[in-house]
Amino acid sequence: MLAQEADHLTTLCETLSNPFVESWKKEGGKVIGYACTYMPEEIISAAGMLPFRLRGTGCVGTSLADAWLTRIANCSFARSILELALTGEYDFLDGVVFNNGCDHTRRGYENWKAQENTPSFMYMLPVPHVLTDDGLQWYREEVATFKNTFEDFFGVKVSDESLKDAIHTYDETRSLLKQLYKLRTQKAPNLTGAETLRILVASASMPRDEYNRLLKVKLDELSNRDGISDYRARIMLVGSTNDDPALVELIEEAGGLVVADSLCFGARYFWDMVEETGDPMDNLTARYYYHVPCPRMYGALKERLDFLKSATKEANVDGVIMQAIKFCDLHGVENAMIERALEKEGIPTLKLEREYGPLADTGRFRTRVQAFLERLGR
Amino acid sequence: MVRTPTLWEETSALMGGVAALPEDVSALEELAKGLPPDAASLLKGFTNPHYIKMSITGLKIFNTALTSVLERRSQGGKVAFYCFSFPRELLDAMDMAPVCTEAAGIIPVLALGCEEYIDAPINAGLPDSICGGHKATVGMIVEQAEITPDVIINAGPGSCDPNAKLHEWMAETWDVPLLNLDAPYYHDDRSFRYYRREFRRMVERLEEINGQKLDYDRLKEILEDSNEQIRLYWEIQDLKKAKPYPLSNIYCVLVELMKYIWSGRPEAIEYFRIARDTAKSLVEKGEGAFPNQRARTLWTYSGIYFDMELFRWLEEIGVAFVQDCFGWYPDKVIDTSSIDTMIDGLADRTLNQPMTRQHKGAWDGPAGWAEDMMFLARELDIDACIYSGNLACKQTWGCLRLMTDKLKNEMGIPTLRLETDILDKRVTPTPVIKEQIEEFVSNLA
Amino acid sequence: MFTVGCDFGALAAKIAVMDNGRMLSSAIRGITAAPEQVATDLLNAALSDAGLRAADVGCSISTGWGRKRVPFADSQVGEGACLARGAQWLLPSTRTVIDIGGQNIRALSINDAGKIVDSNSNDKCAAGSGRFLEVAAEALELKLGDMAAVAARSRTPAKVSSQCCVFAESEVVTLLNEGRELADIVAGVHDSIVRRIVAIAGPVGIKEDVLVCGGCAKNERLIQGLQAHIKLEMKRPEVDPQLVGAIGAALLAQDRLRKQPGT
Amino acid sequence: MILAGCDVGSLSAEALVMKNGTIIAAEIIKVRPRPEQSAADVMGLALANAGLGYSDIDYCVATGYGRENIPFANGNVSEISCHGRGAQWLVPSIRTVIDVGGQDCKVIRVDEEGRLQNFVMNDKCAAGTGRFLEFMAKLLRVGIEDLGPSALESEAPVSITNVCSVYAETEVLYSVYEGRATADIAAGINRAMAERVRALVKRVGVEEDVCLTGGVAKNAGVVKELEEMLRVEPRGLPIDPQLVGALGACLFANDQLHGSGA
Repeated sequence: MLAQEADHLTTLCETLSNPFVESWKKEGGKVIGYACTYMPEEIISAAGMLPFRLRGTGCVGTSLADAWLTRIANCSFARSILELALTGEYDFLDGVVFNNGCDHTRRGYENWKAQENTPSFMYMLPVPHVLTDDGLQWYREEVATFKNTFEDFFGVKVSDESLKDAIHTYDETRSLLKQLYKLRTQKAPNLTGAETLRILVASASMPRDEYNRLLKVKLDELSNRDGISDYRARIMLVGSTNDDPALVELIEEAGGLVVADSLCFGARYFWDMVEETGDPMDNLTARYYYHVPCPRMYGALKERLDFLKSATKEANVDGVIMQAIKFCDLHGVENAMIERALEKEGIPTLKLEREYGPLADTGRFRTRVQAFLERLGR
Repeated sequence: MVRTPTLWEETSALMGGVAALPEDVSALEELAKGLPPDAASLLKGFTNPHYIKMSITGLKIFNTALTSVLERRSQGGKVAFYCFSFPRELLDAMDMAPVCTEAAGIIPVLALGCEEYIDAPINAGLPDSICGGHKATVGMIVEQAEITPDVIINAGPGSCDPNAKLHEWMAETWDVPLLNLDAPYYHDDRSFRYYRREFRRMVERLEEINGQKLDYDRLKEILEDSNEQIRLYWEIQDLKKAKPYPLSNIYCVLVELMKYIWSGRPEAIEYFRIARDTAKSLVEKGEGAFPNQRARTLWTYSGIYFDMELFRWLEEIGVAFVQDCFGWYPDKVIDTSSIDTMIDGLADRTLNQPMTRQHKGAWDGPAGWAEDMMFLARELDIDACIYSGNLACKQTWGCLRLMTDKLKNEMGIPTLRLETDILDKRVTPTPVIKEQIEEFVSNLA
Repeated sequence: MFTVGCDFGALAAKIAVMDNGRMLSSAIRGITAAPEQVATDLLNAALSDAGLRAADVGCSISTGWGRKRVPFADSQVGEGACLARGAQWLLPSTRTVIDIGGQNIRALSINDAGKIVDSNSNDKCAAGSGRFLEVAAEALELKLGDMAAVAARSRTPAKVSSQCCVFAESEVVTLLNEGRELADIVAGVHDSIVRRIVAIAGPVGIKEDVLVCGGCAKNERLIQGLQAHIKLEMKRPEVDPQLVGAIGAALLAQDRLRKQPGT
Repeated sequence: MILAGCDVGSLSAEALVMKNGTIIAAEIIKVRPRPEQSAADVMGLALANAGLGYSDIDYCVATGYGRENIPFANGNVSEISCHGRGAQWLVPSIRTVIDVGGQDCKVIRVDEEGRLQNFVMNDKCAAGTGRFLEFMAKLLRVGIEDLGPSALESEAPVSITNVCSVYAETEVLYSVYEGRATADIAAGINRAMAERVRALVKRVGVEEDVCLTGGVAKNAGVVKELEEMLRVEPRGLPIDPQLVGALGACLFANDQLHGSGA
């Protein structure tokens, strides 16, 4: 029974909304969408609401969104989210919080906000683009302003105690996900990269207590499962955001087991813990500000490369696949720098440009992945 | 060992003829005849007879600015690369050799074409969606290491991802310090206070790198010159309101260039003075800078630079290039009474640089793209907008619909949407652009 | 007062002969020779249909891609203005024109007075134009004219991302490999074109009435697809939808004659 | 021992049969709508040529776009690896292979044993692919193979500025109508094509020796332009350059039969 329930963790990613969200709503709960790993979800959770990470799942084309974010210059992931908003798929949200993560998401938010029918609470929580003490202070103030506005709007109060509880719950998730990540880096990993992604996407789509409970069951089940050893090569996947298991499945069907990543629906999401003693807002903001940085944090390449290199070692990676969604310059340029750094250390890399989800041209993607695996001699 | 900066020198050598040019259109045309197509079409952009004096002053700066950096370096000045939205006066005051990253590539592109260099960054593994403003520069670096920086400054990361990322890439390539000044999302007192602290930290780092303290007397001297330039700029902004339009279209293009590569220097001040005088005398006579004017246009992004002749052609079809976003410098005169007022003044000015100002925050926020463009459209009595559609610009493409709707619905001003690379003529060639502008303008009537 | 409008496109040339708000004759021809020759032949055909001689024509206006190559034109006018004029004459309530040609898609928003207030087109990439359909038809060994009918049989259209006209072929082949039904693939090709058109038309602000013209307006599947996406009725002119620009040009020629005193 | 390689691309399909390390039959056909049809047709021809039947094949590897859908193949290898392997086997000094196929352009770097070292492949659109040339050849009413020789006579190539194949088509069309000499148009096409290929080559860099494979390698005009642009002299291949992928597949068939390699 429990094991069956735990299967939800691997299927929630297939639809935008899900039974958990629906019953949450039915019980009068509010759902708040958010777009980026620089958004401290704990605040939403501590207010008794459900944070739901925005995805492009189920989008079959972006014709409506393309009239706002253009297909000649803007990212297909951002366009897919906007399309779902424009077609009413996100009507279940009571509010949306964006960060100025990149040019595309920023503008995606603004175009959404300009529509007639939007969730009643639309908020932009800007994050500095550099990692400095002053920047942390700025971010701390921004998060506090968000918290106040949010509390006022919804008539709720997020106490220090409830915030500490939420942090504790989220930290539990993070340590559980680290255990999961460990299973995947073994010599014969207990789960595929696609499964890992599925489980991660679920974390951002359902109530957290429930998720932690199921994740423990899942971890139990996975660690008793036979390890996978019939793969051709161990791959690390880096680059643009991805919530679509099909991308990872493409690589794994060709024989490349994805054993590590530094994606924002991946290791970067859960890697760093929040300090639980002391002022919860200070702890929370420090963690979200300094967590494994996204390429949008300028001047933090070293931190990112350090994370990447240690991850390749830990997971004993044969090759790194770097992908970027078309027009994603943050990852596009970052990938060029990663390529240079890794190839210098003798780690083979493959650089791919892709479109998100339904817009992908899988045949061409597959050919390149296969050739890369052949290059790895596997 | 220092390698020969061939591209810059080539440009300078090719255009060397401008140094001795008399203030005479036919002499300019004669010089153009002997040049290869790219350089010739560049010169032809400067042939408005009323503005020949201003044009030649501008061309001379165009021609010597980059090579003069090499001179400064040979005298021991540290080379500082900076993204265009930065007051270069500070670097002058520190006796550094300032190189505007965008101009470093743009200038040779305009004179030489340089397609090979434009393509080189892609060969270096960068995505081809990066900005044409950087492609040639990066190309030169990859292909021949034209000049290497000792430090790189980016004063507005967050206002443009490809821009900030490219500066990061360059810093990583040469392993030199990258000074990012975090431009906050808002445009309020708190933001300016935050940014002033950022700016001060940068000055300290520059002093370390440069091995000497900033000479405040020298800064004062330079800023006073620069203030003079700002006063002239505002006078001209006022003259722009006149009908018929009293400035040559090339004025706006050169404003940008002056700001990027020569701001605050005597030749630049001279440039603005001549422009002011010429415009003033035309306004007094009730004349326009060119005949048969039929549309006053606001370019909501920038102009299109790979073919400067386009600006002269616009004059020929009666279209005034009144303003563009990249030439909009809402600068204030800096109070030079103390060190603090100067540094704070520079910091404030930096946060108001084009692109940083309009795109660091919300498109419709204070000093955002919409506010600035609506203000300019109203202030300068604009008939139509042209969006030059640089394909690398995710920011503006991402809210273009919002912007055009606002201009259309609130002010009745139509916008022409072009799709170009403003520096790569192969993306959308001039004839195609001309055709679209012609049709757009004819539909305005 | 006879006038001629000639819309010289990249792939086809169209002509209309008008007499005081009445269309006397028209002709459409593929471009297979020097533009001057094609245009002259077209004029002769249309004039002889109308029983006129060249000398009877008061004014001729050319438009379209090759408008400067039409030897008999008294002047040239941009495509947008002609489409707007033609559309407004054919259907006065038109506020949005969507023109889907062989390689270009153009959308116009026009006001009550017939003035263009906004326009948008595909410049750099022909994805989503008629050419896309042609390439797909070729790859599937189908006749272009049969495509809409084949698509009509589909129940679950395939996904075609249409990044490039030329890649349409490989996408279609990949789908065949995956064992997808022919009808579903053809329907997918149509859907992808529809999405592209909607994306180009969207920015001008689509308002009713919407008039669809150009060669692809004859394709029923595309019209239905546009209706489903835009959720507005797509109207078509009573004449051949390829003629709207030429008619507009002839009307503009008429306007011009009226403005000249003594004619 | 009989080994077979089958390369089903987007424009053409090739089959090659080897007996004890020697090529005994090879065939090229235009593709049919379904890859399994193309594979069956072309392999049928090659086998008939060699006087063999399907049952005689000890091992067959498929490659190319349709590689996953060939019922008679025992395994599949990407065309990227196959072209590298095949070319290096033919001319052992080859380190860089430029393969311009129907809708892909790939630049492949191999080591001294034909193993894949690095590669790039076009991803944006069909500019710089065989399909581009095919589109253009059709307009000029000449075969792709004739675009080369006719261009060599040109002294004033027309310039083709559009990157999009469909728009380039219009440019070419109008050059035809304007009465420009076929040689000049063909030369313009070849130059445009070579420029697009060069852009890709630069991304992985060239290590000599270099060769060209795929249908476009047969176009002397493009080859000559590339030669000048890249300042290298490509090595000629002893077999039809379109067959290199199928040959590589055959060589991988040998590896796979003996339990090694990709």
